[in-house]
Amino acid sequence: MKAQICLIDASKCIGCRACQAACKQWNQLPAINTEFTGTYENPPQYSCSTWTKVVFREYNENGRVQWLMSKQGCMHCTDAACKLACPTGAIYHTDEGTVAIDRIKCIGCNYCAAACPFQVIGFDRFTNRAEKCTFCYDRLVNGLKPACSTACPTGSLVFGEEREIISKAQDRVEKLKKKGHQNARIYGLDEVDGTAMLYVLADKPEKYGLPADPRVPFGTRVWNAIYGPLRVLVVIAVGFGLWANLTKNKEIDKAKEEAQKESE
Amino acid sequence: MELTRRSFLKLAGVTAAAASLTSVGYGKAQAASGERLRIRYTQEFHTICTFCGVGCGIICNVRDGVIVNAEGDPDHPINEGTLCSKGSSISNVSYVFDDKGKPVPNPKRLTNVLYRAPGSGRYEIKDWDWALETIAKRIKDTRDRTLEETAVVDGREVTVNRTNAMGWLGSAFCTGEENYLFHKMARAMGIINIDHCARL
Amino acid sequence: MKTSQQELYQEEIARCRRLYRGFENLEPFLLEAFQAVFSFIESYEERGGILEKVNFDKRKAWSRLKNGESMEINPTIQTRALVGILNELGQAVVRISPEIKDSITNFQKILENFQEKSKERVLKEEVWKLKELVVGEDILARDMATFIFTLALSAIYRFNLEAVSKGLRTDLWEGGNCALCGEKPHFGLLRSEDGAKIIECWLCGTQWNHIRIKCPYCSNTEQEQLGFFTVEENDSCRVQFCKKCSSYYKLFDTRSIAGENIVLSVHNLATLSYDILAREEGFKAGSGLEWVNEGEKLELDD
Amino acid sequence: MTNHWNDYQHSDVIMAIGGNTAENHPISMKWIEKAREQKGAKLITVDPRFNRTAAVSDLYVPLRPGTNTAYLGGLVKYILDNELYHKEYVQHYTNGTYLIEEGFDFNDIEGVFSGIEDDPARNAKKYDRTTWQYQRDENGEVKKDPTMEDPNCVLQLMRKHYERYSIANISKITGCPEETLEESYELFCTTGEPGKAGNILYAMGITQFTHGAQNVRSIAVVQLLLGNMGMAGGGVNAQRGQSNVQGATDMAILYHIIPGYMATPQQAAHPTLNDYNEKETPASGWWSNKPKYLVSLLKAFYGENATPANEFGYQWLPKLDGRDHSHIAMYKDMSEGKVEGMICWADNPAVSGPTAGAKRQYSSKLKWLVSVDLFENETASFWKPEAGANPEEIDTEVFVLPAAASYEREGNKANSGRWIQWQWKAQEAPGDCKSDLWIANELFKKLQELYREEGGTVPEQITKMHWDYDGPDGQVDIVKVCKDINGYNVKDGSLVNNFVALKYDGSTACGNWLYSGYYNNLENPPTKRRKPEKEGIGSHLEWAFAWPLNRRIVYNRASADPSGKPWNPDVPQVWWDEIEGRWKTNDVPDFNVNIPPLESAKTPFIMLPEGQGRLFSAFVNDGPFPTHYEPADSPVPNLLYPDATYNPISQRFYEDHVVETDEEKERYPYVLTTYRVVEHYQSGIMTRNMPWLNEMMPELFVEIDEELAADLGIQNGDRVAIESKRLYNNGEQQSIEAKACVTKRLSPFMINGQKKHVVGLPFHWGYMGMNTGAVANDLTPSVGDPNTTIPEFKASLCNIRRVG
Repeated sequence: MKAQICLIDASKCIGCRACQAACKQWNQLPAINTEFTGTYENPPQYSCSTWTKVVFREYNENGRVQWLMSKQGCMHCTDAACKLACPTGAIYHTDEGTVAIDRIKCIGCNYCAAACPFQVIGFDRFTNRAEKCTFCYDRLVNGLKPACSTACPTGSLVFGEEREIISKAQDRVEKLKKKGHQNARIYGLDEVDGTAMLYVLADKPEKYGLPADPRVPFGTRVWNAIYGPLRVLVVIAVGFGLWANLTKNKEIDKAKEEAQKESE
Repeated sequence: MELTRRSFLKLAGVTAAAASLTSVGYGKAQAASGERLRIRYTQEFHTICTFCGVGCGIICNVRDGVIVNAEGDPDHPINEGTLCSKGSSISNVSYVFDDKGKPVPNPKRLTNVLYRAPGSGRYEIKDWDWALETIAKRIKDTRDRTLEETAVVDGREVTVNRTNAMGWLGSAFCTGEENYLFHKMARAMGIINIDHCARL
Repeated sequence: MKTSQQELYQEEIARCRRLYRGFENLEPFLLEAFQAVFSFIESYEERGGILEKVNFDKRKAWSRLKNGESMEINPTIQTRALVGILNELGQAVVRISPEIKDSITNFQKILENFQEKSKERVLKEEVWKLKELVVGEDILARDMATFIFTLALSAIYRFNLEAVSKGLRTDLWEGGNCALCGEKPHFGLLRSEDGAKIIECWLCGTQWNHIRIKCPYCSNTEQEQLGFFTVEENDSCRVQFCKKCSSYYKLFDTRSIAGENIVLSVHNLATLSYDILAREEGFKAGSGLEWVNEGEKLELDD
Repeated sequence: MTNHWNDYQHSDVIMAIGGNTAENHPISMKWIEKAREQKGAKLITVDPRFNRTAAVSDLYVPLRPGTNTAYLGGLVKYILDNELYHKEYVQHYTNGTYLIEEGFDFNDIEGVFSGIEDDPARNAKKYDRTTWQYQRDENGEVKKDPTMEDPNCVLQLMRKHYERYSIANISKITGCPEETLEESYELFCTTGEPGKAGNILYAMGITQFTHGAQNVRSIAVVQLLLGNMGMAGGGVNAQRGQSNVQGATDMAILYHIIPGYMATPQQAAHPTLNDYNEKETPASGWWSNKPKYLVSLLKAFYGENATPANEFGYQWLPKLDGRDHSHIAMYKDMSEGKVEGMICWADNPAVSGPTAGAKRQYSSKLKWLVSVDLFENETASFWKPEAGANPEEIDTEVFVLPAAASYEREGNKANSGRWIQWQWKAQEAPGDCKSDLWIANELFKKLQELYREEGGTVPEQITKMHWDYDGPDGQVDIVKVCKDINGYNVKDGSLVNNFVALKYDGSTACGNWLYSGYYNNLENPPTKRRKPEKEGIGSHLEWAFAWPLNRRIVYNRASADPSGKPWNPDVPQVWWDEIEGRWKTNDVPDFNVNIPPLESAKTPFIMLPEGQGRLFSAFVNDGPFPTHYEPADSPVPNLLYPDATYNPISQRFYEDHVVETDEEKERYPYVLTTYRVVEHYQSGIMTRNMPWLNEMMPELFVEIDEELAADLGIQNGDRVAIESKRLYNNGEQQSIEAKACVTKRLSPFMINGQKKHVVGLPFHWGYMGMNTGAVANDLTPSVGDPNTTIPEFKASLCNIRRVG
């Protein structure tokens, strides 16, 4: 059970991307070079330096235009596929109920990214590491709201005590239904046993680019079931992985330095 | 100190706690250089966001004369502590973050007076005195040659004291006081080509 | 309500344990002290009558605050109850550090003859006189006396005035001193939603919104003269200072203190070390509460 | 803005027309959302693009760029036909009852009013306004018909004028479906009911047209008819794009005015101070005080050198030659070598001006150019290869002066709500950066020095200018400037309380009468006030200072009925207390509280000579009633007036700028509109140097509807070339490039049976800084509105094609 969660009221999102900027600023994630690909949405995919972004979707159903915008990123599932998929136990639930990746244990096998039903785990070949939204765990334990919800000007992102948030969400859905949004609904309450990101959607999840029925891939469960007993092996794997990682990182750093030299 | 006057703070180990907060050698360092070792001093300043005409309030936290944080001003009636994406990244004008997440001065920010000579392909760095002196000379030269003192309007001579040879663009980034001075000096030079962002 | 309040205080103390360095020695004092005060008041038969009833016309209060005048209430206190609580507190302190038994015994003597001499009910001012006497007679150290007396008084006030102070339109109040009792504040908080500065009266617990960059004592708004310092490892307690009147008060940044219903008075006691620092930095308590003794020095372990 | 941001919370219906508020003023959504949450307010978005505001609004009304007057005209007709206007309000507070001269007429074929004549000087038309005047009786009193039945009364003339603006016609012109039009009209007209407040907020999507002023007039007319002026939650609200564009305008960084919205002297009309006062001072209304303000301004300008003997230095003020001198004209003169020096204070016309490409070339005709900015901008570096120029061929001297950022200097900034707020300085500027105040002060001191030493042409004009802003430390002292602006008594230098204290005899000096009172004491100047609100309706009277006289909602007399009862008792601005027999207020009253209500009810619009709202205005250059004209670059003829095309009075500077012939209309078949995105700011010179914002909006893009994209074989992300007549030079067509954004948010418009496509282009990009791109304004024409000469950015014609 999660103590505090974040409401994402997509019906109030104006896509100003204050949240996206705030995330980069707080977590000191470098800006990456992007290019315009035909949508306002940018960067194109999640990566080690992009943990959250506003997803833009447009529709024109017989003349009725919709521009649906919503902040997306790790959902911090209760039944977390990534956690099950991780061979080294690097992914775990924090005492705040969020899902975190242990950088040391992570061997960059990329299974989690593959298993994630929301496809929000960034995998960086360069550093060979998986990274994602931490729900600003550092702020959380110090009583601060996550950076994104602090920044939001329209009240689309609201962070708070779970019970309040849920009732707030229900009120909003009622309001939207009254306004004629037939498909308005809460998303993230029952999905994968509940997520720390609770959405209020004015329309079907698919239309926001969210999976209609997110599940832990069957394969992952089986795999985890079989794999469970064999942790001993994993430890060795981890050891090896770590070593591999370290050496790789060294090479990378060297490469970076050289690259810089050339550029100067 | 005799038993009866035992200080509460000492009993409760508060003095020790205080000392531990300020780290070993705090007292000495203070004596030595008056410097605070581990206590972080911060000042807060109000400013108005420079983007758009809403006029949101921003509180800048300044340490050692440098902005370390800029957040929405909770007392401000318009934005009540919130900001938009441009507003919250306003300190980017001074600092950007490198790929290690370290703040470095914005590399593109102008910090020198630059001068480009006729036909030259580059800027050279100059000092203020030279620049102001030279600009004043250019203005005077142009004005003295081009100022119309009088004009004849249907047979009648009218004092006009104007020059059409200089253009003057003020700005909505500048404060009211600055724009007031801009207007005053422009009219003093006889300039009639005056405009700013209100039209653009 | 009240018993749950006691639990509240205990939880708060636990929270402070996590937050503030070097709190462990102070903790037992606070636990004992609060225990003592609460249980006394709980078990006291006329607990309602400890403090004189306060009631005023809401509309009058409204216009009065709007015009910038504090209510300045000064209810009388039942002498017997006051002395009782002070006694309890004295014993509480002894339980933790037996070595000051004698001074506490003297303290109790003074209390007895105070009770004999004075009327059935006394005013705040007389209580302060009593404190001065205790200190002057060299019976308790100044900070000890401050600890005991402020705790007693604030307990009495808060216990009886909660409803009143909640009912007050403090949104109209922009003064630096308490809208209800007129005391100068010693601490406040930064609200987690928006970072607004909320000051809490140490005595009656009334809370009001105060302009963030403004000195509550001399109303100075010169931004160059106002600032605060925090301690590197923990910025949940800010010591706000004003260079004009060279006084300080403490703000607790609830944006970095986890959880709801924070009891500021506990945080205030838990951060007395910050008061020492403030003194070291050359500021005096704007509230006039003498938490730190003259010549109280840091114990530098070198 | 006649109202202010916090006041949005009181609106019942909010219409965002020609302004994308969620995109460009995100915090405004805080107050709009509040109105929706608390009182179920409705938000209507009227825009060519389904923009970010439309995405969250209750009703979206698509509109072909440049047809706002038609849309609003349709609304006016709807109001009149269905008798939805606020009768009592119109009767008492507007000139709806006034009778107009018999000779007044409108030609339905040519689409022009009576009095049209040629204006060879501008090679356009102009109006002789004698037939536009009010009928007056022998005492000079305006004739009125309270019943508003007389065929010559304004309301009846208005009915006649708007006959053609039927929903069917408007739909054909705008391309908006009839039912959507009707729905939006119906919804907004609910605010005609007494006590309800309708809020129309707009930005450059209304003003930047050859008929921009008429668009704004249309809004005013609608708001007057529905009784929304002076009301909390109502008003005509221009959302300003920059933090101090309001202030810069108040300080008259515009050729045609001097501080405080007084006209710049004209050589023909105002040879002497007396001529000026006679011609510029109306008999009634607040402006009858103008001479006091002018003399006080001259005293502030020329100090002790301004005496009654020398007309207070009036002759030192440069006089205009009757020509336009706005920035389009300035650049035209530059192209002809008439302008040889230019000073740009944090302004970047090489990106933000119309036909910017040509402008950059004209710049090479300059002898010298001074640019003051935070970053190296396109205007300063027009000579660089990046700009496609060859430095060797360019002899312009360029001075680039590094400025301080907003939080590196102090001063006042006036927001859209006219709040003059103080901006404190938080840190020192880096390196050699200096505040513009310092630069201006030092530069002018040097200039005065030069003229004192060497003399020159009319040196007095410079040397007699009162310039004493140095503090004890020899650096500029801003407080001295504040005193100058606020105004002071000449004999003892004491600050005046407000502009009521200003005199004609030269005993007071005041740099800007509107700002008088903003710094009327040194201890706690109103502009620095930060007190929480007490009124309970969001007036915040003790927060900063709002001009004029700290008034938050102007014309607030109109918020109560003639007897003084507020139309909306829930949020009263002012109300007459029967018992005490005096006015009670939640705002600074905009009328004389010492005269009985029924008296002040006669002049609720105190700034106008007639004292009443103008449904009909003879003071607008292009007609007393807003009239639908096509944009200069229009794909279709004017449906309402066969012989009319675009505004006949409008400012045209270049023969070859506008698409005229059918052949050209085929060459440039698509309507181009420019706009901004939230991630970038104006000419982008700040935000394109902010990495996080660049990451989100990395490149210039062009928005194209799917149907058009399919026709032209353009895929999302393709490189697209955009061409316009402005880039067609001596038989050769140039173009700019952008990435394609094929979107469902744009759809073709059915204009009178023809399908027309709209193409959208943000204008933030240029060739300098971290993030570079083509300059959108290379495409836009240099034509302007006849009243303001604001360029027509928002609607022009272009062609697009896939590159490679």
